[in-house]
Amino acid sequence: MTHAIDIRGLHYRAGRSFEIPSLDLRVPTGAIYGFLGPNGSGKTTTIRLVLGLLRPRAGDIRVLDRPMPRQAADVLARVGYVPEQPHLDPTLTVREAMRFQAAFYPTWDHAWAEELLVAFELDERRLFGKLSKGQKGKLMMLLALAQRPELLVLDEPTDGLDPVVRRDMLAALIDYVSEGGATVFISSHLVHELERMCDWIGVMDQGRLVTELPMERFKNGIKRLVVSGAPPAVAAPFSLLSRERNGAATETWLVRGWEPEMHAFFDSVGASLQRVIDLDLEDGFVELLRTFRTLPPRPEEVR
Amino acid sequence: MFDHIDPRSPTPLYAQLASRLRLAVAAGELRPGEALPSVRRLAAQLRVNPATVVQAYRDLEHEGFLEMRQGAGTFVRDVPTGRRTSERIRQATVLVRQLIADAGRLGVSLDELHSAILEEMGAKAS
Amino acid sequence: MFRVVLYAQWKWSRLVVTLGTIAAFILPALSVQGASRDVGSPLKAGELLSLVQSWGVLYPVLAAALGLLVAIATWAPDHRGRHVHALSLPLPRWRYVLLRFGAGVVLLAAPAVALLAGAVLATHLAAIPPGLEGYPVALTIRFALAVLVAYAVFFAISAGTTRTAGAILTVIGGLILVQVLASAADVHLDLLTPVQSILLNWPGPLAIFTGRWMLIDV
Amino acid sequence: MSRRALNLFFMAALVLPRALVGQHADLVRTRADSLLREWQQASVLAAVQDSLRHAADIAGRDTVRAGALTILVNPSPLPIAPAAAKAWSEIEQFFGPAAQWLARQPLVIQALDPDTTVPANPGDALQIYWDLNQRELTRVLLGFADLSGADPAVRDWLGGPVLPGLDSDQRRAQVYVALVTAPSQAVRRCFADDRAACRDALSLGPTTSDLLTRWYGPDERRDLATLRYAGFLDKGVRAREFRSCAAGSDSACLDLLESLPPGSLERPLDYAARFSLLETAVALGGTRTFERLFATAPGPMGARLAAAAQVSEDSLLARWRSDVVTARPKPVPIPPWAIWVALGWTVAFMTCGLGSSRWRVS
Repeated sequence: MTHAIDIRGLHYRAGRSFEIPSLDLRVPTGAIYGFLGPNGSGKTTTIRLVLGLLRPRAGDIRVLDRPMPRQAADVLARVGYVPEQPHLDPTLTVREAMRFQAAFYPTWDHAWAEELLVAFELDERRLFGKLSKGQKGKLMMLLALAQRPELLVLDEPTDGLDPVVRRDMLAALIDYVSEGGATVFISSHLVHELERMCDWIGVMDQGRLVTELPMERFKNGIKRLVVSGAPPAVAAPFSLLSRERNGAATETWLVRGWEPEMHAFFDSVGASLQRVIDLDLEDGFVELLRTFRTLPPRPEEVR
Repeated sequence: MFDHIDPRSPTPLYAQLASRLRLAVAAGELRPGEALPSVRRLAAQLRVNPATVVQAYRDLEHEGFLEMRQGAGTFVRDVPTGRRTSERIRQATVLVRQLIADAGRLGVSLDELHSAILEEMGAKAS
Repeated sequence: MFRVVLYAQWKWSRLVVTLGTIAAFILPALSVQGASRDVGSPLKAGELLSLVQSWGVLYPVLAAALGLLVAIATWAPDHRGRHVHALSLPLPRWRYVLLRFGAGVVLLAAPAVALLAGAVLATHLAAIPPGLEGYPVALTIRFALAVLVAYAVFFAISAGTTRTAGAILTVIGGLILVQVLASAADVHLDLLTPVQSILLNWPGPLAIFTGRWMLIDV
Repeated sequence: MSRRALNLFFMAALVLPRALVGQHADLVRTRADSLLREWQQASVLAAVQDSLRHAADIAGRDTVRAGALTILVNPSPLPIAPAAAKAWSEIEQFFGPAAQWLARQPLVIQALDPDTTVPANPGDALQIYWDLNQRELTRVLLGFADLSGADPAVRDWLGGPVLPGLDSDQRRAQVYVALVTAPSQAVRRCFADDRAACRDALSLGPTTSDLLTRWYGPDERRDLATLRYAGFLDKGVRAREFRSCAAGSDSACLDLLESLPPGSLERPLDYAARFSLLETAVALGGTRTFERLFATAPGPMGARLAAAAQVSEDSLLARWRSDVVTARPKPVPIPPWAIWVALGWTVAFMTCGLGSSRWRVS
């Protein structure tokens, strides 16, 4: 199974408000796939479609090599899900919530669940409703991990949590992934966290997938060039996202698909490349979105 | 040892990790034969992708600093002292090259740079 | 799996079920008070029948209340979490609904059994004049069916999203509105009685509730 | 002004002065005399008016005969002929030859258009809308086939009209309930198969002085006196006796009840019970029962009915009691198939719960 999640030509619409016209998204097995996108870009909807909570109008979704939502029941047994809003029943205590969840997942690992309970310092007798936001997050992660899933779908699991809680949760996640080779599909706004962990990045905006690249190619692919003496129109080997003049002498170009050997191009057009500025994931993401919204969408050269 | 791993820097994490390890071995922080943390534990500790740690360990194994014994873990190899000094010199040249590039950007001439270095070293020596 | 669903449901509705069970046990005894053997002059048949009948009206009320409250307790957490948790569980939706329903029915068995015990005890203790007889089992069967039907009705309504519940209420509201308008414009149009007769007479759903609930009868 | 209204006026005029009995007795007497003269004159006028209306009713109607049943009805879409025939067959089957008496009592029907007319002054004619179907019309006709005139004694014993027996099973079930619940020791003993008690309860024997004590036990008598007839008894000279009866003295209660005007004390069983006995007599005696009954000499009804049914009074009562006991109404009114209907609805509503939000995470 090459891809844990394989979405082809997905079309979904909820009333008039929001629509995913057509989405192609593929998460390689064993990868830690970061799913970036501004609020309201359809991340949570996509995740719910992947989990079979929502039914698409058209398109083909295969999760763990099974069609969804037709075989949702079997697939969900092997998927750990941490939703954006904790959805457990507030009147159950932590222990009861664990016992409840354990009954539904054949691969539940009781020993490890207890380990995580201690690691996360959760009081098993407290009601779920009375837990703090961080504790709830940790419990949701515990429940998702303890079932030893093949695929973890995490919808902004650590957003709004304090660094200590985040550290514990992500450490447990990485620990599990590195042990079993599970696939992680994680959406988050904490870009630098994704930067550390993810080896794949998918960016979504306004219901469309902007790009989907390995982390290295995504980060190295986007550069800011300080150029002087360049002619107005230029046909470059890379895709020029934007050109801004700063001061008389130099311009700043934002480019994508940059390769080091492209220095020669500037000599050929009689311009001089002064500096190549690297962007971190956050800048790259922001710039990408900014330009993506201005440029008309055109088929991306993917992978 | 791995405290200032910076995911935002352009150099990939595995490279940063590898250079930290190389430095540690060179500087003698990691003595020969010492065991390194397992991939799983280091990845969890640093919250980085396990593949990053594996790649760093493999690069260093390739360069002869470490050896990965199947099932037993990863250990520091006995690196001849000459190798360690040449590594240190290499690190120094990298630092200097970075220094010169920055100075150029700031418009500081080489002589000024040279005299500043001597002065700093002089203060250190006395 | 059923055990945990049952436990969770018990935790939500244990107050309602315990109160219901106690009420179901003492109701028969209440309905024959004053007719017990040791009281001086035992009640005459006529008085006993009217006493039993007046208390009898509480059985359908208890049944409906139990059905309603347990059904609400069943779906409340799901509604609060907007069904995401339920849908993310690895079992088909119909099995989940079946588990929920089954758990509710098991919980509602308690009041029914309590009623049987109470009724048998009451008919045993009461001095029943000749010609009258106690019907504890028949009454319990009827009560159990009433609780089941009530539970099922409210289960269906509260299982639906607020939209479906809204739809049902608008239909009912519409009917009443049309009826009021019709009678205001004195158009001879009677909607409510046919609807009522469909619902309340056999084989309508609510027919089990109508009629006399007699622990002791001719 | 119809005769009834006239009577009321006269009664009021008489009763009112009695309240002033303490003052000017002679004034009251002259007043009463003048009223008497006025009343005689008015009643002559009323009689004349009635005969006039009666004549008007007859004119313009056609007569329909079925056996002894003669019906005068104005032309209308009412299915009068078939209904009358059906009614007559039932009447004859129940009353036998005695039904011929009905010929003397023609029934005048004023058929009305249900959409337009509102029944105006009732007069003597039976006013019915002509949208009745044949079955309903037959029941109406049967409702008026009253043979009380043939033997007033039977009517008095029954305490209601002598009509052909309809829905006898339903009536017997009603009688069973009465037998079990009536607050009277005679009825309870009759239920426990004591023939003599049944005779008393159905007031078949002569009204002897101790009948009251046989009908009702001591506490039942007290309830009757202090609750049922309190309105009549707790007044004037008997108030003291009423209080002692309420306090529990049985003899006081007995005197009170005996002081009630004859026939006003309610009998332990009702019209339905006595009529079911009549039906049993017909069942035993066959179609000529009523003929023989009307022919028997006046006396206690028990003997007359037994003679009419040509059986001993004892076996008549035994048969009547067993008929009533077997007609015991079903206890809890849910038929067995109702259980499956209820379960069916339960499953139906449960499956409704399915479609809730399978695909719409609200």
